[in-house]
Amino acid sequence: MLTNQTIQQKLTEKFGEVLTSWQEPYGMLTFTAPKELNLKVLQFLYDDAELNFTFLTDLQAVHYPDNKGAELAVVYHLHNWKDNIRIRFKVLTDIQNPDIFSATALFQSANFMERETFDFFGINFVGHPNLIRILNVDEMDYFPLRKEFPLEDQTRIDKDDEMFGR
Amino acid sequence: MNDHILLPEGSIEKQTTTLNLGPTHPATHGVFQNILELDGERIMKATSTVGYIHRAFEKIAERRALYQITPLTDRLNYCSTPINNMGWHLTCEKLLGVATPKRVDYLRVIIMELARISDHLICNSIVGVDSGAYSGFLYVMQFRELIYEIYEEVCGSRLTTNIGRIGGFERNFTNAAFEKLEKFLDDKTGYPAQLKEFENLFTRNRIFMERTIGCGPISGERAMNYGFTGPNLRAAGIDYDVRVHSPYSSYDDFEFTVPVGTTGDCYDRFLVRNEEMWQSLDIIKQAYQKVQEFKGAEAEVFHADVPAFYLPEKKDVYTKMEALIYHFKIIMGETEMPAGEVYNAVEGANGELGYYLISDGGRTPYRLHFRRPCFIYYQAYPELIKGGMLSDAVITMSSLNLIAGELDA
Amino acid sequence: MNITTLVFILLSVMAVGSAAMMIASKSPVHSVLWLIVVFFAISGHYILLNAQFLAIVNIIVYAGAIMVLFLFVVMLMNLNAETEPIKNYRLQLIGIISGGTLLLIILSAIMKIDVEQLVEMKTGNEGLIKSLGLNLFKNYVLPFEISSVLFLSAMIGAVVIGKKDEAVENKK
Amino acid sequence: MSRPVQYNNTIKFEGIPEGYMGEGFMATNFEKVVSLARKNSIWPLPFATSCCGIEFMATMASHYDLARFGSERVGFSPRQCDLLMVMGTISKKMGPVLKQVYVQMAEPRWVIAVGACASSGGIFDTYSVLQGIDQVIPVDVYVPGCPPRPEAILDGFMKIQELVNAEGLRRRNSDQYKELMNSYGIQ
Amino acid sequence: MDIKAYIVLSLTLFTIGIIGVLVRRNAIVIFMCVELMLNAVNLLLVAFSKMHAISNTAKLSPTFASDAQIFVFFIMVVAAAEVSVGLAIIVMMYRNVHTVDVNFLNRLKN
Amino acid sequence: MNALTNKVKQVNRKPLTFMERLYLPAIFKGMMITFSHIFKKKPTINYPEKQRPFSPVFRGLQILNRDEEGRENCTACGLCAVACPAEAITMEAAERMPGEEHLYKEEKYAAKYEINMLRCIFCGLCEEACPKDAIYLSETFTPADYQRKQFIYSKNDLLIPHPTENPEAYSKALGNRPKRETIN
Amino acid sequence: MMLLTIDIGLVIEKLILIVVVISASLVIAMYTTFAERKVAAILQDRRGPNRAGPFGLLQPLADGLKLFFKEEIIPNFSSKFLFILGPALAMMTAMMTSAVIPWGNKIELFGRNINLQIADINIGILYVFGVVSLGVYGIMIGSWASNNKFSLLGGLRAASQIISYELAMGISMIALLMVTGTLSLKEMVVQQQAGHWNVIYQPLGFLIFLICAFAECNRTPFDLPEAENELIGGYHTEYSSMKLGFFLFAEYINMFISSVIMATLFFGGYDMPFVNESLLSPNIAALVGIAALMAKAICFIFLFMWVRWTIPRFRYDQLMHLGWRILIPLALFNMLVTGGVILYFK
Amino acid sequence: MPFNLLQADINNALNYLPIVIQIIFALGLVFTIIWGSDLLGPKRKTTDKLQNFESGIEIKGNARQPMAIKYFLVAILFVLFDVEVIFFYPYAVNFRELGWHGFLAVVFFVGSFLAGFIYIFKKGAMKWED
Ligand code: SF4
Ligand code: SF4
Ligand code: SF4
Repeated sequence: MLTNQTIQQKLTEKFGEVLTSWQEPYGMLTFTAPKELNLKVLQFLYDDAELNFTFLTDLQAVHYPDNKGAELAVVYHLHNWKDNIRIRFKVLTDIQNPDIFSATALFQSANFMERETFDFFGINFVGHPNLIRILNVDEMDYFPLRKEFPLEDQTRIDKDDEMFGR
Repeated sequence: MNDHILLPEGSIEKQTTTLNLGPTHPATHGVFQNILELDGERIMKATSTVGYIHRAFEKIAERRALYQITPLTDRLNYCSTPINNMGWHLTCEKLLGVATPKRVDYLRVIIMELARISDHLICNSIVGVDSGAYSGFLYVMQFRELIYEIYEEVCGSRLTTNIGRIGGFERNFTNAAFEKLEKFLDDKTGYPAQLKEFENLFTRNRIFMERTIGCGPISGERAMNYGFTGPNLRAAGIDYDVRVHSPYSSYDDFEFTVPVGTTGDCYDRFLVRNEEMWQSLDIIKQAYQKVQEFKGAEAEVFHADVPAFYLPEKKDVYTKMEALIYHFKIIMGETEMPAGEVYNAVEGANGELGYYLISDGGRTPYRLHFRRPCFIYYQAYPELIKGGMLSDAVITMSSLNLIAGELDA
Repeated sequence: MNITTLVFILLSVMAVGSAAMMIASKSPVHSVLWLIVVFFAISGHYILLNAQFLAIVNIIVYAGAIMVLFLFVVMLMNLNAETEPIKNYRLQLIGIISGGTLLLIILSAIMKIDVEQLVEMKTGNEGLIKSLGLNLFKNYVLPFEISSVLFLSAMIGAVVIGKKDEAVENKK
Repeated sequence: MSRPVQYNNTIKFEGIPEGYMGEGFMATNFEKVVSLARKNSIWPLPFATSCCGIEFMATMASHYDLARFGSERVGFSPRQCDLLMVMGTISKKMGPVLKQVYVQMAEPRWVIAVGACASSGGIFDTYSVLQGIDQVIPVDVYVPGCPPRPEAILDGFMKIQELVNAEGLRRRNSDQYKELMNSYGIQ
Repeated sequence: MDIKAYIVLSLTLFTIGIIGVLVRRNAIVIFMCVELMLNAVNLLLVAFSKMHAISNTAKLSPTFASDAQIFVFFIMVVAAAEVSVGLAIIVMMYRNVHTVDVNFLNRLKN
Repeated sequence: MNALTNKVKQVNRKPLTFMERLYLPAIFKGMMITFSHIFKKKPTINYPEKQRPFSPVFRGLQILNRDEEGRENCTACGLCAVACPAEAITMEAAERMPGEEHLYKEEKYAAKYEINMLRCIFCGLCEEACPKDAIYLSETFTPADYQRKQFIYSKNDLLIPHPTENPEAYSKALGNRPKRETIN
Repeated sequence: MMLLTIDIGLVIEKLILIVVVISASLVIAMYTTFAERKVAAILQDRRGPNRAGPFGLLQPLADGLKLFFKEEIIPNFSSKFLFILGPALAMMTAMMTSAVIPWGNKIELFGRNINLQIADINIGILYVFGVVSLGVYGIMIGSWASNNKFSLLGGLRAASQIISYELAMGISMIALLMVTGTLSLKEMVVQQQAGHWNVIYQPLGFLIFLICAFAECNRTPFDLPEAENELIGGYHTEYSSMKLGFFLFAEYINMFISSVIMATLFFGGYDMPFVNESLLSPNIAALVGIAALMAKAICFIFLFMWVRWTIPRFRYDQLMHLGWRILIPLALFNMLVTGGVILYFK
Repeated sequence: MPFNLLQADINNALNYLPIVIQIIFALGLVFTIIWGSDLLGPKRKTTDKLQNFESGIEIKGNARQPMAIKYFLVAILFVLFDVEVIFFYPYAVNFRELGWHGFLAVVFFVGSFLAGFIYIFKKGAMKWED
């Protein structure tokens, strides 16, 4: 039976100390990988007969505006269906040139998810076959889910904000 | 002859027509655009565009307290809203460390399985509609109406249920609700009889079988690589089901099987959904039995005892100071939220519906991401329909059960 | 002037007029439609001659099948008016003149003959399906069978041509 | 939940707004007959994008049966329909499509905005959602609710019927109507 | 009706067909002109058949007059066969060279 | 792929039998099913002549409550507005003046209380948020209307009838719908 | 033959008959649309239109009037003339088929013996066949003229479907002809009145004919040309107003006429079983005959609708497969067997 | 014998007169209706409205494009088979008189019909699946 310990062990064996911030919030193994290594880690997790993380559950990003130099984090959720164990790992990148290798070659499912992440956060997935906006209109000139952008439609007039306690 | 004409190389090109299927095409049942390259009726190439009803759920969620996010989740997969609501509550409970009593779990299971049925029945009957047979759709819709009545009895709304609260339900199930449930489960006049009839209308009808068999197939490996989950994945032969893999809400207390198909074509998807409805009926029956076993004061339990997160009773609010303070705190969203990251998944009607919640301890989630199964498996659609005919594309679309609200978030 | 003559003249004008329109109209689709009108007029003539079977066969075969095929080709090949090559007016003139001369010559030759030969109108059994059928299957069995061979070869020809095209297409 | 009262019976309702009858409205019997015919034969074009569309299904289904009003022939070609039923969120990406469909409908045409989203954006006060379809096309009847109950949809539908019944044959050629169209940039 | 009237009519139609073949360059229209010519002939044949029906020669053989109509029938048959193969060829050519201009096609011959 | 769980069940996908290949038996069977529906009771509700009973907890058009003496319950605490995910509630608070005790129950009251019905999603959170027993979602659905501005429901439209001044309307508001029985 | 030799009375009589038949078939077609909606509703546990007039009986009038007063749209890129021609042709062909149908026996009125058949010609069935084969033009021209891809696809489907099923229909009719030995519909009815209904001799032929009639009328399971879920409106996607009305009406008229033809060919036409017409006065007998024919036609119309609301539709290739590889050989087989059996027993 | 009820007048061309009248009547009706509806309906023609409808967004490519040859093959084969079917009609009317002799001729004819038929399917001309 695969446990979080074995996974951590195997990963550190393979990649050494570059994988950091090992955690287990709510039972899910979490770590951070350098952004150059994201594909290598994914590939290793995928190929290793024992680890066998062949299912990419989720891929998306988080914006930490205060985390200077590594404002954007791309989060991968992987799932091993055989042993039914999930892990999560993050790749941090700088908001100025957010280039990250695309996982589309490994997972077809990453295609839309990376496009969505690009659309929301502007992360540039290198090697993606068709990295264009997916949900928003093509003319949009910002990345709406970054923290600094407002939620509301700025053109709306019939709303009186002061009444709403926020 | 000197004016002999040399044909330019490659002048014999395959003539294709480009056709927009969507965004307002009846087959899209929502809003997707597919640009098809057709050779006659055969699809040579397809490109999909989505985002026609993008509503920025995730951004809204960053501005809302936890309980205010429940109405948002309603609008993800609106064919089976309660599952989304429950999934969200489960996620919050996981984050906040709230344990729910068994009775609540069972009630939740009932509601969730009802939702699954209402989703699958729409999907399957829409496959029927898209293949040209309309009546079956209206027959089963009468029972969806009954499911809606049950919802309405429990939460006061039909579609966008906003059902349940963190820690339980907002009110106990009334007798009327249970009566309606019994009516629904009745083998003679209830849904089982109708489902049987629906099967008779379709499953062994040669026209229907020919329309669906071999239409939009996908292999198990491909499906996995494309991130399929739920009935569509199971139709391709992989028996991954969150209810079995990581049981939540006491799903491990129930006996049920996971139907799987072999080829992942429309017929398999149809059959798998059909069988899942039978399984759901079974689960509901078991859960209902278990619920009935609670007697006396136990039968009044409909929420966990967590005053910090569950709104106190109204009459206490009017009279007791302590209750009023909790009330204020909860409504203002000033409950103590632990900082942390949590991923929780439930088996939505379309597959693994995941919630990735990052909390920084503030009033609202720092970031909330929905793993929407539709969104992920929709990218396989061009591959599924390639080489098929236009009619196949339509049936494939409806048998995938694409829900625009979930897809575009 | 009796009604038969009247109908004859009407149908003739219709036939000739539509035929002229057919070669005159720019768009092939219109040409097809005019030709269909010609066929109707000719069918009308057949009925006037009481060749009822041929009249309806003319409609079924020509208007109902062959012209459908033409229409198919014209529509599916997208032969709009634009694809009609620019006309060479000199050639046209020459064509019309030579055609007209031919007509005139033969006409004058015919007018020379003055035998009054009447044509039976509206009655008579020759054109009915019963007598035609008997004749066909009694005296013309061999051509009948040969025509089946003709069909067979036409079928094979069409399929071979069509399939060859497909093959070329698929190679691309 | 114990409620102090069950029903709100002080419902607001204003009649058909001015201008629908068109100038010089004189209901000849002939016009009345035509209006009556139109009223009973409204073919809807369901522009259903999301949740509200699901409730529309219920409206079409056996329990509520929109067919009773002579409207079960839903069409998806704008040429053939009389009533554009906009149900569900209309995002900014969808706006032009909606407008195009509206523009291509044959006169006389009516629009009903079903649900909070179509009417005003609803809870989705966000950068990507159109705050009400009346920003791109003129709306005749709004149906609030999220989603509106089938009863409410039928209610809105009957409002449209009243409107159709009241409308003269000439309204669509009137200057007022042209002005309305122009204000939406529709020629 | 005098047989001459029919001769004139069918001759006119035939001539129109000829003119069409001469002046039009669209292969499909030319094809249609050929059909027109065939029809003109058919009409004449039927007229002759009916002419003989009331002549004395008809008495000799009971089927004598309807023979001409059988010919017409066979002409239609041949026309159908011809059209199907002919149009198949035109379609194929069109898909190869994207034109149905006979002059152009002519130059392709070698 | 091997089975991941021990609960697998293969769906029944047998090939067509000869009878089924004939098309007609299945068609005939289907036609019998549809035919049998001719004799079924029609569940159609003849709205608007007949109305379907809503559940007593149905979340419809809001009402603002008064107490038994007819005083407004709302104290303009703003919780409902905060809770409202659609931001549909707008209100202005005012201090109760002396002599207005018969109008307002608490010291503060809502001078203006408006709900934008087009925005409201009838989620019921305002009802849950209210600490003063003041706002409820009734069993009425909000009616459709012709113009957008009609949908701002002000306090007058929302307040329940005065129990003492207007007892008829009040009793009507208590229940004028058909008795609850299941229709289908 | 002089102008005067034509019986003016006959012309007037026929004219009246034509007007009556055409308007009757229009009215019946209108009410068939209504019946379709009602039948659909009943089969689907609904009520169907019931607000326009008592029981919704004015519904078709409302629809017709509304369509009449709707805006005409002729898209920019279409050929205007052809665009109008398409529906007009569809309507024309639909209205022409009724000419050879014997609606009833002779009726005596104003001292005249009126034949309730517009034209009793000796090639009746071939006439029907001919008009049906022209039916494809309306759809083809209309769809092509729209210049819309959905229309074009619909038109293509319609054209290939109609011509394919015409073949099987023709062959299945031949077997019937072998039994009756005549092409005149009137005679067929007379024969059936004397003997048995043809369906007894030709059950397979009837089945094939029925299926083909479904296909020719574009009814489910052969309604691909206007499959709403695939092609929006099929060939009439771009049509509005009365031109759309023509396409819709033509479809229903065709359905009505083919029901009548099936009743005439296989079910004895205006022959009322178990009633000895010779005992009744000729006028009553004729009326009974008309009623019998209508009753049979209504049964077929109901069948059309019933099937439509029950089963799914075919896919294009399956449709072609059914038409070409199953029905045509089957019809040929039926023809040969019929011929052989009749000759054997002769 | 009920099969011999041919009356003299049924063979007369005069019987077609009512059909002509019907054609004229139908034509008149159709064009009156089209013209009337064109006259009476409201009109607001705009460039956008008169564009073709294609799911509400700009049209990609031309609708009138050369289509697959398969459709075309159907039409060709239809023409051929249709004419063959026409041959059966005169036969069917006379087949009692013609007896086994005629039957054999037709069987041979049908034989070649079937040969063509089988050839077509062998060649896959009617194969829609690929
Ligand atoms: S109004 Fe409500 S139910 Fe309707 S589409 Fe919007 S969110 Fe969905
Ligand atoms: S019901 Fe919900 S949306 Fe409506 S006012 Fe109350 S809180 Fe706001
Ligand atoms: S209604 Fe209730 S929550 Fe809202 S302001 Fe009044 S007292 Fe506060």
